[in-house]
This record gives sequence, structure tokens and C-alpha cells, in this order.
Amino acid sequence: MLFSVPGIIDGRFIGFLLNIAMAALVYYYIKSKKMVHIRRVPGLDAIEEAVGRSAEMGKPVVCSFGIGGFTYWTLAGLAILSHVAHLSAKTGSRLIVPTGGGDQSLIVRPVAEEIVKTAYTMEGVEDQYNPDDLPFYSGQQYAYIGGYVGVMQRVRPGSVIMTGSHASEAMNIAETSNAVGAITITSGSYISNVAALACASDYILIGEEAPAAGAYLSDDPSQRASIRVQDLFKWLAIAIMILGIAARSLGNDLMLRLLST
Amino acid sequence: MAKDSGGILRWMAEYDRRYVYLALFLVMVGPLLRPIGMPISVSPDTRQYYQVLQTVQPGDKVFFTLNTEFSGYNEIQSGIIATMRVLVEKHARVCFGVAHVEATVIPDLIVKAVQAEMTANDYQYGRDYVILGYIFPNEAAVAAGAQDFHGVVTQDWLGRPIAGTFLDEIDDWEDWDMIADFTTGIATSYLVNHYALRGTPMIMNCIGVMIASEKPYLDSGILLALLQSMRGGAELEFLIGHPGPGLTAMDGFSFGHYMLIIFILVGNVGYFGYTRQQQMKVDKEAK
Amino acid sequence: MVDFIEISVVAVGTFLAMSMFSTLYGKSSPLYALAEESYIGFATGLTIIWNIDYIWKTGIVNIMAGDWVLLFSILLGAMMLLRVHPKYSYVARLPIAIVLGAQFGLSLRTIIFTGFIQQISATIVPLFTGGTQTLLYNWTIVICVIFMLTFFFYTIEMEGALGMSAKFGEYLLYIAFGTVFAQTFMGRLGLVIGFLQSYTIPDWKTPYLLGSMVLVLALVMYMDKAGLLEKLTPEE
Amino acid sequence: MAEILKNRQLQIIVMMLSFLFVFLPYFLNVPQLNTASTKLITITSIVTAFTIALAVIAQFRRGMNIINRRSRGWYFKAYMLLTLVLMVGFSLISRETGPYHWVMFAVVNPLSSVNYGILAFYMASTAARAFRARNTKALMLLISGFIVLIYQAPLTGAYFGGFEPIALYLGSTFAMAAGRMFLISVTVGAIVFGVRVILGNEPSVLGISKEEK
Repeated sequence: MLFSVPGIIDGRFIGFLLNIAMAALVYYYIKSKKMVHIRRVPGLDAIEEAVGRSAEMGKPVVCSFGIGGFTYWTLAGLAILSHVAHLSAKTGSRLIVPTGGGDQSLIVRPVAEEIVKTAYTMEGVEDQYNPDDLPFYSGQQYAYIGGYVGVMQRVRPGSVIMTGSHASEAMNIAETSNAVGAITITSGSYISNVAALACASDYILIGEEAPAAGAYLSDDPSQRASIRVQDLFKWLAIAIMILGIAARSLGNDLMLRLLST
Repeated sequence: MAKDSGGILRWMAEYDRRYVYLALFLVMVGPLLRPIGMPISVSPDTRQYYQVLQTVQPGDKVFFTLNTEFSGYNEIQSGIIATMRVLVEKHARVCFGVAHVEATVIPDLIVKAVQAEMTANDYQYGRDYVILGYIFPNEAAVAAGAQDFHGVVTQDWLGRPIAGTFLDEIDDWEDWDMIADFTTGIATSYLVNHYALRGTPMIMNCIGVMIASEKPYLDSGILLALLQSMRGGAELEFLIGHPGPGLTAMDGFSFGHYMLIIFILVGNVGYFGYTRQQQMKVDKEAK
Repeated sequence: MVDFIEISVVAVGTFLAMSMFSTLYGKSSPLYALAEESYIGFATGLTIIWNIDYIWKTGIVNIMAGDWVLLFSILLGAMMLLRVHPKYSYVARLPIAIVLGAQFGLSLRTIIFTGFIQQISATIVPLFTGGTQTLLYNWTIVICVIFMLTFFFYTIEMEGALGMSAKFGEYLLYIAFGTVFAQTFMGRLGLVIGFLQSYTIPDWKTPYLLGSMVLVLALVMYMDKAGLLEKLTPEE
Repeated sequence: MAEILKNRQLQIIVMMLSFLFVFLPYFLNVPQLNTASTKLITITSIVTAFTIALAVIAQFRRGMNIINRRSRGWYFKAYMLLTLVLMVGFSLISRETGPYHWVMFAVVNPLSSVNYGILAFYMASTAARAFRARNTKALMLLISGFIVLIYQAPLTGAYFGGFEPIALYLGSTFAMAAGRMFLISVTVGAIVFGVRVILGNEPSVLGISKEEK
């Protein structure tokens, strides 16, 4: 520990400070309403190509946004769903969106319905929107899987795009998708999931790539702002590490003591 | 299938995945029916776990948390039972807590598995061990329990009051001498955040899926030791000299891995052989 | 002597388990549906029981002991239930707000330490002191963490040195993925073996396991041949 | 009353207060505040336990719908609802023995195990299919996965120790570093998302945009 701050419990000052700093930065970026520049993630090209190929083959597209409640993975999944819905409306492919899978997913479902419907309306093909193509496979993970896998086996989609907060069921989906010959594009939200999906899918959005792709596609300044703040904190992390390592290698543990303040 | 153009190489590259399923199933069941009892090696992480367990003193209050479904229990039961065995031999006082509804009957199974040691050490319910039910339904419950234990927990799993048991000595996180967590990842991060971060010594036995996510906690010193998957459990059984389900499963475990390695090799030979064959065919036609 | 109840546990258990495994056959079947619905039904029942149990032991028992403040929890919980009522669902907004606020409070106050500060501290290792093995480990960890992190920057274009660093980080990530995949496979394998073990030890259980496997496989193949699979499987 | 409860501004303010009431006492050295905050956390844990009911109600409704429509295989849903009710009934008899115990070991235990265990088979077929040295990335994946797989078979280490140091090295450096990198970036992401919600910038999280049917 380097120093103690009156009124604040020892060892918790830096954590408090970092939290406050993050909140302040987010607040600043939201208030300034600036559209932060986000680079285009290569995964988006893969998604566009996959939907295009499905249209050429005359096969449907399956796209899901996870089984969780509103986390930032789900928000990313919804933004990608919106993009895919636009693409399929444009190319005239049938879009199937399995929903459900978790207790919290009930809250997300109506938002997803709205997103798909809006996309079809904006592309001028409102009549092609079919609410039955957003089936609800119960609030249980493995009933969801049964339904999801079943629909893939029946309709044999040309591509499967699975983003958002999927958990262990992601492997069932990816393997079945591959077995029915669909182009499989996935994203994983935790490391063992990502590692397994990296092997099982044709293209993978690794970790944070999915939220970044979502922010790139959305025109919501606050979503983009949060990607910027995350970047700033990653820079901060790298800077502290390099400084700390340099100091420690020279026998100085100032940085470590500062971090434990 | 193999009779098409490309023959065996093509089959090796594109065989039906159901063969994989069947082969894997058979190599796992076989050794279970006829155990061979092959030797194993012990990894440094397991040694570390064993050494931390050795520091337990008689009378220490250990929070034995089961953050697992039945499925996870099947994978790590060897570690769970071996750990419990050590704790009983050290005469620690053990309190079972559960974070998944399916795990509510597991403490009962553990107690039955180490019944002999418990009788030998004169373990009595209430004085030496207590079984709590589903006390970690969400993060708030874990956090509240860390700050005011009796504000959250009033009865054991069958509805008997816990007043009068050794839990009277527990007020908050500081009063536990150790948390032994057995996890598939359900409430583990909550225990890490609300207990271990504050300073409660915590050891963990996790399923294989969780290793990569939990290792950073071990490396940064938040966790004292990490026993990994079924293999770690078997190694622990080996170290304490009391063979159990883990060691008997290790034959099938080895064969399962070798089977997969063979499939990978076959796949690669098939892939390269077949692509080359196709390439040669194309070249020939071009000529 | 093995009693009837124990035999029934094993017989029913293996049959249901194999029914669930039948999804590996590659087609949906009524047996899978049976297993799935059994699990959902009983597991949901279990969830209800134990959550009521929690509310009782933590809420009601404490209230009866004189902790009146906890009456709020019951009141707010009841308000939460109105969420499903089409007309009064707005009543649930207040408890949702309180719960969400507290949940974010709990997670934000701790993850900054466990997930950020302590991870950075642990990466700050000496690069020139220690044995050969320590040095190799330290260098690798530092290089990996820093280069992998650069792969995850999104608000600047990946060009020049940063682009190269990100590319390098991606390769490092794939080495890690290989390892993690193997670990994950080990876990899942352990799970199946643990499951199989509980039906092969003691010996008398084995015939039920193998018998169920043969029975389920035969049933599924028969139904597939007879075209019954589609007809009997519930539509989702 | 109804107007007050419907007020969205109020909802966000309540959320912020509840947040601060939990967040601040962790950092500030004020014991009284801590005691009060602990009470709020306990209350939250109980209210959250209530939310399970919402999921159950949704489950019931969906089941009844399918039964009423007499969709194909509706009797499976009827069976599911029956088992749900039975389980609750069984628990009232005894949780140590009897039918509750039977169901736990004859139904819940094997099905829960297979649910996740089945992934071993999927992972095996994935590995058999995907671990092919098609390009540099796949080659890296293949090599490190291969070494660790060989090491993980306990038999290898007993007869041939050559893989062990490499596999341990891979696990404690590359895999651990990737885990750490994920942890750092997910932590930052989660905090930023939390801040956005607390500031009232993500109304959909509060269910404001649309209540579900």
C-alpha cells in the first residue's frame, strides 16, 4: 500500500477511483453525443457473404442472439440480428430466429420481434415478415436446444449466425449446423466456449469482436461510446503493465503498491 | 461410401461422425467393465492443492460449497470425496452450502461416502458438520451471507434451526478458516468476489471447462489452489493413498483421449491424402 | 441383496439417459422429447421448491423472529409477481429497479478488483530475475497478455505496428485456444465417464446400461424406418 | 399511486439510489451504513428468488397453450406439467427419502449428466473434423491441442514424461494469459454496461420499452 485516504477503507481506493473514472468517461461521451469511430470487424464481411450465399442457394438463414437477459453480449447479438434481418429482407431469404432458452430471455424476445419486423418494413417487404419464424422454445436451455437443433434439421439452412450470450449449448448448435451443411458463424462470450467454437465454426467473432461489431452496426452513440471507454481502459491496463514490469525488473515495486492502495 | 472415387483416403477425410460417437462410447465403457489399473502422474497444481489441505487444523471451520449440478458432480466427485476425507481426518468442522437446486441431495451422498472415517473420528451432526440447503440462489444472497451470515441462514436443509450448532461462531466472511469450492461455475465468481477477495482462504475444484477461466484467479493469488477436473481428483486420491472413483475412471479417461488423437490423425492423413489425390487428378486431366 | 427400488432407479435412469443420447442419431425423436420434458418438468418443480424454501428460511423465519424490515422483501416480491398481469405490470417496475440497482452495485464494487486490478498486478512480474523456467513463464505471460489485448482495440484502425501486433496476438490466441479446447474436452469426457461409472459400479447395473442402449437404439432405428419419428415428435 | 409507479424517471432514480446504497458502503469507512446496506442486499436476494415464479408462470402458460391447441405431441407438454406438480407434491412428503429421492436419482441425476455429457461427443467430432492443418492458425490450434490432449491422458505421463513440461507450460502461460485477457476485457465491458444502465441509458433493461405479453 502506498498511502491511505481518510474515510475510505484501506486497499480499496484505486478500485473506487477507477470505477468513478469509468463512470465519468461514459457520462462524458454520452452527453457529448459524439459518434465515435469504430473499425469494421472482418466478421461482418463473413456474415454478409454467408447471407448472400444462402440467398443464391435459396436456403433460409438462422440467426440467434443468445439465451441471456439484457447484457452487453445480448445487445450486440440484437444489433447483429438487425443487420442480418436487413440483409435477408433485401436478398429475399427466409430468416428464422429461435428465441428463449433462459429465464431472462422472455424480456428480450419482444425486442427481437420488433427488430426483425422493423427491418422488413424498412426494406419494403413487410408482407414477408412472418411472426412464426421467431419461434419461442421455452425458458429452459435444453428445451431450446431441442427446438433449435430440430428446426435446423428440418429446414437445412444455408447459414447459421449465432451471436450473443450463448453458453454450453453453442456446441450442439455449431455441430448440428455443420452437419446440415450450413455456413456457421458464431461468437463466444467466455474463453472455453470461444476455444471450442473456434474449432467448430467456419468463422468466429472472438470475444469482444461481437460487441464491437454490434456497436459498428448500431447508430446509438452510447453503445459506441462504451466501446471507446473500454478501449481507453485497455490502453490504461497495458500502460500500467509496461510501466510496472519495467519498474519491477529494475527492482522497484512502486506500481504494485499503488495498485494495492 | 468408401467405394466412391477416392477410396479409403476420402473415407478418412469425410467419415460419418456417428462412428466417432460410437467409438468414443465403447472405449469409455470397456475399461470401466474391466479395469486395468494403469499408473498415473501427479501435476504440480494438484500437489499445491494437497499441500494447502495439509495446513487445515483441528477445529477449523470450513465452508464446503457445492456450486454444481448433478452432471458436474459426476465429473468432480472424486475430488469432492477425497477433500472431505482429508478434512475429516484433520477433524475440521464442515458446513455444506449449495448453489444449485440439484445439488441439495449431494452433501448427503458425500457424508455417506466418508461414513467410516466420520464414525472413527466421532463426527456428530451440529457439533462437527452441518448441511445447509440451497443458500446461494443469487449474487445478493452470497454477498449478504458474507456480511451477516445469520441474517440469511436460519435453518439447515431439512428445516432444523442452526442455533446451537458450531455455526454460532460464524458472523461474517472473517470467521471462516477456509472455503472449499466445488464448481461448474454457477456461483463461484460471487464467492470469489465476496469472500476470497476480502481475504477468506479459498481452494477450488473445478470442471475442465472452467480451468482456463479460473487459472487467472489462481495466478493472481485470489485462489490458494485449484484442483482440475476429474484428473485432479484422481491425482488427489493417489496422493492421500485412498483410491476412489477417480482412479478407477482413469483408464477410460486415457483411452478416450487416445481415441480422439487417433481420430485427429486419421482425419489429417485423410484430408491431406485426399486433397493431394484430387490435385494429382486435376493435374493429370490438365495434361 | 439389491432391492426393487434400487433396480427401478437404475432401469429408469439408464433408459431416460439413453433416450437423451438418442439425439446423437441425428434426428429428433419422441424418446428425446420424453427425456427432455421429464427433465424440464421435474427440474422446474425442484426450482420452485427450493426458491420457496429460500424465501421461507431467509425471509419469513427472520420476520417471525422480529426482523420487520424484511417485510419489504415479501411486499416487493409480491409486486414483482404482478409483472405477468397485463394491466398492472407497471407495479413490478419498482422492485425491478431496486433489484437491478443492487445487483449492479454488488458486481461493480468487486469485479474492478478481481477482474482488473489484481489481474494487472499479477502480470507485473520481474523479467530479469529468477530461474530459467520462471523467466520463460514470465516472459511468455507478459508477451501473451499484452499482444492479445492489442487484438481487442476497436476504435482505431489496425494499421502499421498496431496491426502487426494484433495479428501476432491473434496467433497467440489460437495457441491458447488449442490448449483450452483440450482442457474443455477433458472436462466433458470426465463428465461422461463419471456418468457411465455410476451405472457400471457395482457390476449388477451394467446390463441395464447396455440393455437400455440397445433398446433405445433399436427403437429409434425402427421408428426411423417406419417413418414414425416425424409423426410422434412434438412440434416445438 | 398508479401514476407514481408508472413514472419512468422515478424508476431510474430508485435504481440509482439502490445502486449507491450497495456500492458506496463497500468503499467508505462507515459501519452503520454497512449494516443498513447488508439489509438491502438480503432483501434483494429474497425478491430475486421471487422472480423464478415469473419463469414458471411463462412455462405453464406455454404448456397450456400447446395443450389447448392440441398441437402435434401436446401430450408431452401435459406430461411435463404433471411432473412439475408431482415434484412439488413429493417434496412435501419428505426430502430425504421416498418419491422425491427416487425422482432425484432416477430422473434428474441421469438427465442432468447427459445434458452436458453429450457435449463430449460433439467436441470429439468437432476435433476430428476441425483439427486439420489447413492454415497457420489451424496449425497452431492443432499443435497445442494435440500436445495437451496427449499429456491429459494420465497414462502418457506414467510412461513418458516428455509432454508434461510443454503441456504445463502451455496451460500456465498461453491459456492462462488468454483467460486473463478475456477477464480484463469482460470486466471492463461489464462495468461500462453497468454504468450505462445506472445512468438510465439502457431503458430496455428495465423492461420500459415494452412489457412482455
